[in-house]
Amino acid sequence: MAQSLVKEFTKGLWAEIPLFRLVLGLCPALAVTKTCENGIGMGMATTFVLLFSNILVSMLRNIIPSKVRIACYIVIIATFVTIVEFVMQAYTYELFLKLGIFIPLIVVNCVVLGRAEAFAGKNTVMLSAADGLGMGIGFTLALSSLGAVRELIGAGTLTVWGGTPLFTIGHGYIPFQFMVEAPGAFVGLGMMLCLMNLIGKK
Amino acid sequence: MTNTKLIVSHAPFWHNGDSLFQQNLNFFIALLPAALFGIFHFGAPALGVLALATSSAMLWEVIMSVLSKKKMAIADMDSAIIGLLFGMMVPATMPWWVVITGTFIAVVLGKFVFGGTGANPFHPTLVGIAILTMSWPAFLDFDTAYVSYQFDFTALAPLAALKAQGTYALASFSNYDLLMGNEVGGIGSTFGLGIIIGGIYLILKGYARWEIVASFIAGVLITATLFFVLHPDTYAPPLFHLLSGYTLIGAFFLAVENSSSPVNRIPMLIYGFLGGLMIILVRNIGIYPDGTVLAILLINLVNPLIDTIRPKALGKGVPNA
Amino acid sequence: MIPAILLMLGIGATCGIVLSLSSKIFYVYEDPRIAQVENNLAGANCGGCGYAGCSAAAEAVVAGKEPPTVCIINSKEGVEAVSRIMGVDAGAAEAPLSYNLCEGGNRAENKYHYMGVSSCKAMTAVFGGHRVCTVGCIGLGDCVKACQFDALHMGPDGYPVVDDAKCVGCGACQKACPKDIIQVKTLSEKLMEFNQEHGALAPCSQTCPAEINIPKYISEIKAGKYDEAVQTIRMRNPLLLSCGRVCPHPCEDMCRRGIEDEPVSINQLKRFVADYEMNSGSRIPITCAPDTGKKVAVIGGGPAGLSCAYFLRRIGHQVDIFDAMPKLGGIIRYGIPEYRLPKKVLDWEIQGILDLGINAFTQVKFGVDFGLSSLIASGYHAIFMGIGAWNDYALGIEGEDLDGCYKGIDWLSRFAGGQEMKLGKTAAIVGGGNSAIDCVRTLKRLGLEKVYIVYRRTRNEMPANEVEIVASEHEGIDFVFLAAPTRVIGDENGKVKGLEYLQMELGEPDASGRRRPVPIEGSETVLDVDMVISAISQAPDPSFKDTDPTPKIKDLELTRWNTIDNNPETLQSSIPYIFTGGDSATGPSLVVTAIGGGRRAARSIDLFLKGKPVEPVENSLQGKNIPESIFKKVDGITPIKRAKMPEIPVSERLDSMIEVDLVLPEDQALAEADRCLNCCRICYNPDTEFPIAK
Amino acid sequence: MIKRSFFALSKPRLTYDLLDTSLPSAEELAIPGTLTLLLPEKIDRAKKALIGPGDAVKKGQKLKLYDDSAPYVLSPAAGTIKEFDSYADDFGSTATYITIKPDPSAKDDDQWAQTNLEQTLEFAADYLGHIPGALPVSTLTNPNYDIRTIVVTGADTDILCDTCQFVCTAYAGLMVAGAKILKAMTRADRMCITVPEKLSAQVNLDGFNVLKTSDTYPSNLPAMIMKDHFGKALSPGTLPEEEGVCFIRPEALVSLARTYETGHAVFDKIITLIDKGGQRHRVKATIGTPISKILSCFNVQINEQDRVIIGGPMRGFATYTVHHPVVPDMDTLMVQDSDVIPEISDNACVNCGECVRVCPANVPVNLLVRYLEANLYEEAADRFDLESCIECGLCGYVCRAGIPLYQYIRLGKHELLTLRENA
Amino acid sequence: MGDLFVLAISCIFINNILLAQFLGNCPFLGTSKKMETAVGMAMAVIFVLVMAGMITWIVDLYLLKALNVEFLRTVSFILVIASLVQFVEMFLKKSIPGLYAGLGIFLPLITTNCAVMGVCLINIKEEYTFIQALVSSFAYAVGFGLALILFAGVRERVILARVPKALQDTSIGLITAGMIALVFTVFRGMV
Amino acid sequence: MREMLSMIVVLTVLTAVSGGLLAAVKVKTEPRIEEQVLKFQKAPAIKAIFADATNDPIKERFNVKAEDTELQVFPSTLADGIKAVAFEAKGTGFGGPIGLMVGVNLDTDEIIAVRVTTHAETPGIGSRAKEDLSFVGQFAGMSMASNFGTKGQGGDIDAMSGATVTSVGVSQAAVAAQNLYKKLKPEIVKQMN
Repeated sequence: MAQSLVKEFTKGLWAEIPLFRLVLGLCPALAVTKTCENGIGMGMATTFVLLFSNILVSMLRNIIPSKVRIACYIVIIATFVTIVEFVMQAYTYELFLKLGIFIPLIVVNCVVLGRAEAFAGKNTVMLSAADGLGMGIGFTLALSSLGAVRELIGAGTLTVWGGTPLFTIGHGYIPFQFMVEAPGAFVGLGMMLCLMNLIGKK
Repeated sequence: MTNTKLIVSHAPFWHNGDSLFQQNLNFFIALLPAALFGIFHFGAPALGVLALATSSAMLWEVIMSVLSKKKMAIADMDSAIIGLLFGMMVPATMPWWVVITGTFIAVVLGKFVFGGTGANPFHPTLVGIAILTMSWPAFLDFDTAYVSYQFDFTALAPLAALKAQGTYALASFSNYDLLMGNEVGGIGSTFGLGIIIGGIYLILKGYARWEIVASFIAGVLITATLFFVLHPDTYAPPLFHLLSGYTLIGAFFLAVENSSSPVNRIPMLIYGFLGGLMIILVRNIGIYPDGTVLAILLINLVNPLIDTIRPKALGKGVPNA
Repeated sequence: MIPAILLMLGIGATCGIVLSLSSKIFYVYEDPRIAQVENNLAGANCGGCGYAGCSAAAEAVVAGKEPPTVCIINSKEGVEAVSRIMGVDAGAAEAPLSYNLCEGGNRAENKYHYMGVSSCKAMTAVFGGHRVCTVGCIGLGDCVKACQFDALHMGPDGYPVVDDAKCVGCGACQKACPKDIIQVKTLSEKLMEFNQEHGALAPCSQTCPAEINIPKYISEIKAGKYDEAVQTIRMRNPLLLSCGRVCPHPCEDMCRRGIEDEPVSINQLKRFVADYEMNSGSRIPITCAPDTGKKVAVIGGGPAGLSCAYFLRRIGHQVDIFDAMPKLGGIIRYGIPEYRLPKKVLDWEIQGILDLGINAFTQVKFGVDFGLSSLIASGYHAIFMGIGAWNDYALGIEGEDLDGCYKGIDWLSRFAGGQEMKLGKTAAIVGGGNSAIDCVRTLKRLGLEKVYIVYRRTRNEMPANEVEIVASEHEGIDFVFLAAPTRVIGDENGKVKGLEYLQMELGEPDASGRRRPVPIEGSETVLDVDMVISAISQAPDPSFKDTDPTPKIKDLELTRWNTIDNNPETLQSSIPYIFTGGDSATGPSLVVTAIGGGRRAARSIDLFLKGKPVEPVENSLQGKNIPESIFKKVDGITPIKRAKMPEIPVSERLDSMIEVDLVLPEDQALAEADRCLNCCRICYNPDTEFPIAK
Repeated sequence: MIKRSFFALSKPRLTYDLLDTSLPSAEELAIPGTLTLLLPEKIDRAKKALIGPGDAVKKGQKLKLYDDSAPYVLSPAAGTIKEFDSYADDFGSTATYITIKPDPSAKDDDQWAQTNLEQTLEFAADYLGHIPGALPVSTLTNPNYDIRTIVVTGADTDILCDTCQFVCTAYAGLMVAGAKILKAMTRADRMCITVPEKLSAQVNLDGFNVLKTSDTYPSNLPAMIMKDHFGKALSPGTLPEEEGVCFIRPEALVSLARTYETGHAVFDKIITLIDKGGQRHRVKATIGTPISKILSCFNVQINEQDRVIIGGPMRGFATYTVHHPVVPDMDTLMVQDSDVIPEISDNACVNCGECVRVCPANVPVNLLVRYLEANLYEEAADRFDLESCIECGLCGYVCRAGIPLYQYIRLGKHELLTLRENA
Repeated sequence: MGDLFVLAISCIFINNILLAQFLGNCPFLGTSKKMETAVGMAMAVIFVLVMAGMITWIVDLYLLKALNVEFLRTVSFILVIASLVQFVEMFLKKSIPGLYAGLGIFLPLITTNCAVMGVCLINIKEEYTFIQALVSSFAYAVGFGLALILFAGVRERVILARVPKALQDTSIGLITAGMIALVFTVFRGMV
Repeated sequence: MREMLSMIVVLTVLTAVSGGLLAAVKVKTEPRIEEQVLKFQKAPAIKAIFADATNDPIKERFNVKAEDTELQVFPSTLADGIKAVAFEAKGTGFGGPIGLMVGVNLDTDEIIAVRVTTHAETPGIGSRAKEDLSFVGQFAGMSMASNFGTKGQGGDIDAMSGATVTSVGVSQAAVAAQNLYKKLKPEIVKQMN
């Protein structure tokens, strides 16, 4: 049991890391990763939703009739998303402002619904929790690394938390603003996927 | 006799001798007048930028071929032309590292990642210029680029002046000056006459398709005329649009790039016209002073769609007896 | 709070009602498998598969347009579940892998310079490709391009190499190959593969009764990949340690190097890697296919039985071996003396086979301790009979039952079984086969003063292995050729005191090409011996037919040599669920033939168990040679002496039963492997005159 | 080789060559020591072959592999069969070659003497399928086709070739006679002949409908004749035969006439050899003669990496062996020196569009080749008119990237057929 | 009327839902490999988005705002959209199988298409009137379809090109999408 | 039927529970959210407007009401004793509503300063409205009665180049502020005293 828990947890971190391997959850990945901080915030919000929706879906998996499965899952997910929205507004308001419309849109993040369908709907609570947590952390990792790359190149800074850059590239650096613009988001993610392909699965 | 191994290949056994190298060599020749004028006009820095752009583009090609273990295609001179065009579109004062970054973007992101020559959906040089413009607009600002130069003409980029000051800026630019390159701009994009001569040479040699060039210019002229006729005091006259900025180099050398332009006649006409139209739209109602780069990228984007308009193949539509 | 609850209640109820009603109203029948498959897809509707949503992908799977692996983000379990729904049987759940039959590549001869589309398909369309050989890999890598999983790459020699770790067995490469060289097969299919027309088969492989891919393992030895060489041999032969010692290696006779030079010591190389594994201290893991739930009884734990059991086990069947003797091994334990095949080695080898999960019941005799009916009752689905040939033929001469007269296999097995044997001082062994030689060499080691081989033809006709004959000559055995025993002379105590024989001379050649010995009238001679062992030949023991109470056993037909009658291709006997192989089917033959028979029987049993028609291997090329592989001349070969097998000096070896032949040292083995010509991996110019042909 | 003109704004124009009148007659070649016949049938090892090494054959004897097989060849000389084996032909089809050692002392066979020469299609199918000029008997006898029009290709289909023109001028009388026989055999009511419009040699062609063809390649190709002269653009994938039109070589008519005239099978094929310098030689060789004999007759030296082409430069095929025999449909033999052989590359398409603009069938070759390269044959046919291609080879001739486009298309068509057969 | 036109243009080009707002990217990449699927998806999105835009606008005004429970917007919208999609799917399958074959198979993709949800939320956030909401929903969907179809056109060619192995498929798809996003900046400031 | 019932019941119960839960969370977090909104959105703007405030405008905030319009007002006494208020008004920009905090000198009806509070404008273009003080700086010192339309609309405000829509949005907000101020000034003055 413990072993499979670890397995379900770790697969989300590398072997099936949602953004890079499964190429799911692109919208937030592209939209909010202007800074590393945003990526981390979005990732954490998604992790929270993933974890709890996975737990709840897995708890209710025998009760929910299959015809309204999607509707029920989505209600569960949306509930947690709204809770996250409230909590973020209450405690990390600045971040909330930056992530904007993308917080409610966690609800339609394919990663979340995908895990509910593919995993939580078929597995026990513990396993689903491990899966959700692993996938969430993997997603966070992916978002924050993409955010870090984009921010470093595009703005010359690295912000991890709290809005102040942790690190700024030397004075003479002229930020390559393309990377923080919309096209740069696509290109940056494409390049990261390429990098992941080069590194390989193992 | 049994040990004599023959060459076995498939018909046809003749070839007209045309090659990619020939094509690019002709592009090179056609670009020479404008480029030489640029060097003459902007001096040694211009030569430096052109040389650096060309050589760094070729170097990137070599590096990427080695890294990806692909066949080296440098002898085709494709990258050289990309680099040269890049050099011709930027100001002579561009720092060396910006040039190298630009050619990197052009060659690698514009061409290489898509699978090399023939596979790029967008003109590589334009991809490079567009991304640089988005990131480091200051280096592509012609007005500031040439502040240390002494010119005997208005040292203002015509289109930027038009955007900033409106039509009264037009007084300082005569069509003759624009045609003869008495303006500031990219190293090789100012000498309109040279571009036209080179372009016509290329068309005659069959390496640029006249349909695209003609319809492109027609697009610019017609749209600009429409605007001009409706609001002569707000919008610049058509010839000004045609001769200023990147319009001519775009029409003769950029829009005709093989892999991002159509091959059928009607699509070529649409493609070119759309490009000309977009340029004027951007200049007259958009936010950019010179929309040529993005306008050509836009027609590159629609190229796969419009190139589906083509004549019926032999026997298509004939009821099968 | 209340409005919130009410509102959500309202919306939820509305949606629920609408959906439930519409699911009734708009009910459309669809294949229930679609829903099942969809349930087992990842369900993210991500579109990554290229289909519009999971249901579309599920439809494609059910319609057979896509494999169960269509979903790129599905888990392994999900894929398996989908496969189950699609009724892909459990056997196919075993991962198939791609492998390349042709390893000629750039080493092959070309017939022209090709200029054109760089794909195998295109080149094949131009006069069948540029390779001279008909099988040959074209080497332009269509398969490499077809592989979506980066599991194939062009090897340095110009033929594709499969990365087993990455291969998923999708079969794209197989489809892409215009020459059917690259094939996707499961382990079971590979184990059950026989030499067929499309294979790139060297003459040695063709000659080997076990169809071992000899060039492959030799090249693996050459590359220092000993583990892989062992695996290659194990694909065809589980008893490589034993075979490496006792096989008379008919393959070496066909070795093309033998034309200009001495043949490669193929068997020595086999022994080298086999010993390498044994001495390495750990066994190379052997993989088995998932259980199929079928049970097979193997009667007789000799080479045929062991081979059959091994292959059946590896392709996923459950196997139990029954043997009448106290230990498994059959003739190679009880018929081959210690100095040729040490029991320790044999034990190690047999244990390796049993470790796959095979149960062995020893000291149970078929027909006595158990019978056909008890096997059926125990739930066995098929039976393999590899009971060997243990009944020695009698000489049919007077005095044969005197004290001091023995029969070859009987004597050897009793000796090997540890029985106290009464020994004389001199002995005559009648016969020219390997068991006769085994007898004399054993007796010599037991300290007999004089040991004779009495054979009715000459040395040239002796069926025993040449090396064996040479070794026994070295060891001081006396040969009496052209002698037909007529009478065993006993003394008054009923003990043997001599063997009378008639001298012969060679007459006209008979049908087998051997010159028939003709007795010389009145040439009776007496050989003074106090032991006579007849080792002329053996036949299977048919007594089970009488002792087994099951009436059905009477349907099992025997030949007039008492061997069990079977279809020589499928090895199926007259009772459909009984298969037979080895000496009990062929009469006394080589160990390696028995091993090959065991594998062939395993294939037939597998077909039988899966309910498929038991048919012979199509286009089997076993024993036949591909014409272009039997080239008559080999150019440019510098003769290099064949590695000499190290032996223990005669003086030392006669004192004990220690193993005589030693294994090649590594450097010699490598040098020997280097002598291999790589036939059919290099395509030689055929000797055909008219080059339009090939 | 015709190079791209300096100013190449317009399409390249390849013109057909007119008859080379400097060669009034064909040189006759003696029967060589070995004759090789190509039989378009695969050897089936399971079946017992009718022929075997050492069998004596008569001149004109019909050689078949098996009792039930349709393809046959006629032995051009009396002699013995040396061997037969399989031969990999184009596009994966396996054929069989039979080598015969002619016996000069042997008498002409009696088989033909006994045969009653009937002027029927059945007879032609049985005995005339292998005459020089390759009379398309399988097409004529195919019950699916209703052949009403026969077009004699008096104008060669490939550039540089003039064998057909030569046959038309040199054997006009026999041709007319052959045409009468053919007309009597078949249900065809119209006999046309294509003639280059600028051909100055006057040919007496009674009874033929003369179709003047332009000198621009590929106007002599069947599909173009159908379009230009019969007003029928063949729909993709259909053959002229399906429209009731059969194309035959003039030489087939000549052979037909000679067969019925003499009562014996004829085996001498007229071949034009174009040597490395572009010089033409006309030769009459027995079917089965290895082309090496022809080459050595005119002192054509074959070196490593030369190219021997059977047929013209646009549509012929390159053989890998100079032992390739003369076959009934071999009109032209062309030898290229290794120096002049243009490079072929495996570059990707650069989308210059030259091929699209030159294509007489309006096939979007630039897109088509991408799909063919990716083995997407169905899509290539559905969306990019693979089957409209008339196989003129012009696309490959102009390709700037040096891609063997024509090969891709041929291969694509072949694979498409295989796909459809398997479906 | 002119305002609506400007709104539509800005929704289609300038604020393109895919390329500027980053909504609906998963199906954007998934269904753009072939022109056929791209067209199908575009049509399905237009259909669903207009429906969803109307319904959610009504739900928002007459239920959420009326009851002063705007915080339930996410939950109620997504539930309505999911149910709508499922309903439409079932309806089409039964009643108009022809249309279902063309569009229906894309419907499941739309549930998790953030473009739909996103546009509905934008409509509310921007405080559009019903007509404006309708126009914006339609225009956003058209923008989605336009970008998708343009992308598919380019991608059909890119897929067949000799893209380096590591970049193949999604990776090069994203880079191409980036280029398209770059190109779409040409419309900036045009209204 | 059973299945249908279960579908309806499960979905209904689930949604109801969700509604209840969310309502509860909402109630719990509401005050805190309001505080956050003030702190992060309005406080910086107010601080910038009343750089030399002697009081804490945020703490002293109050709501004024007239007819159906309600407004949150931040009163301040500046260093030179001038009484001023700040309040927020909304306009519509390129990416959605733009919040504009307007500080007005109650005595002169002159604008002290304006700052953009919230926006969702395109980074680098519209977003300049917040960072680029030269644009919002135009408003400082203008009378509350002046025409806040952009020059393009015939007003007095110079639009930011390349960000016309955003500029119009800001000017809309200013106009909205004008109207609010007009309507509510009496109330504000009343409450201030």
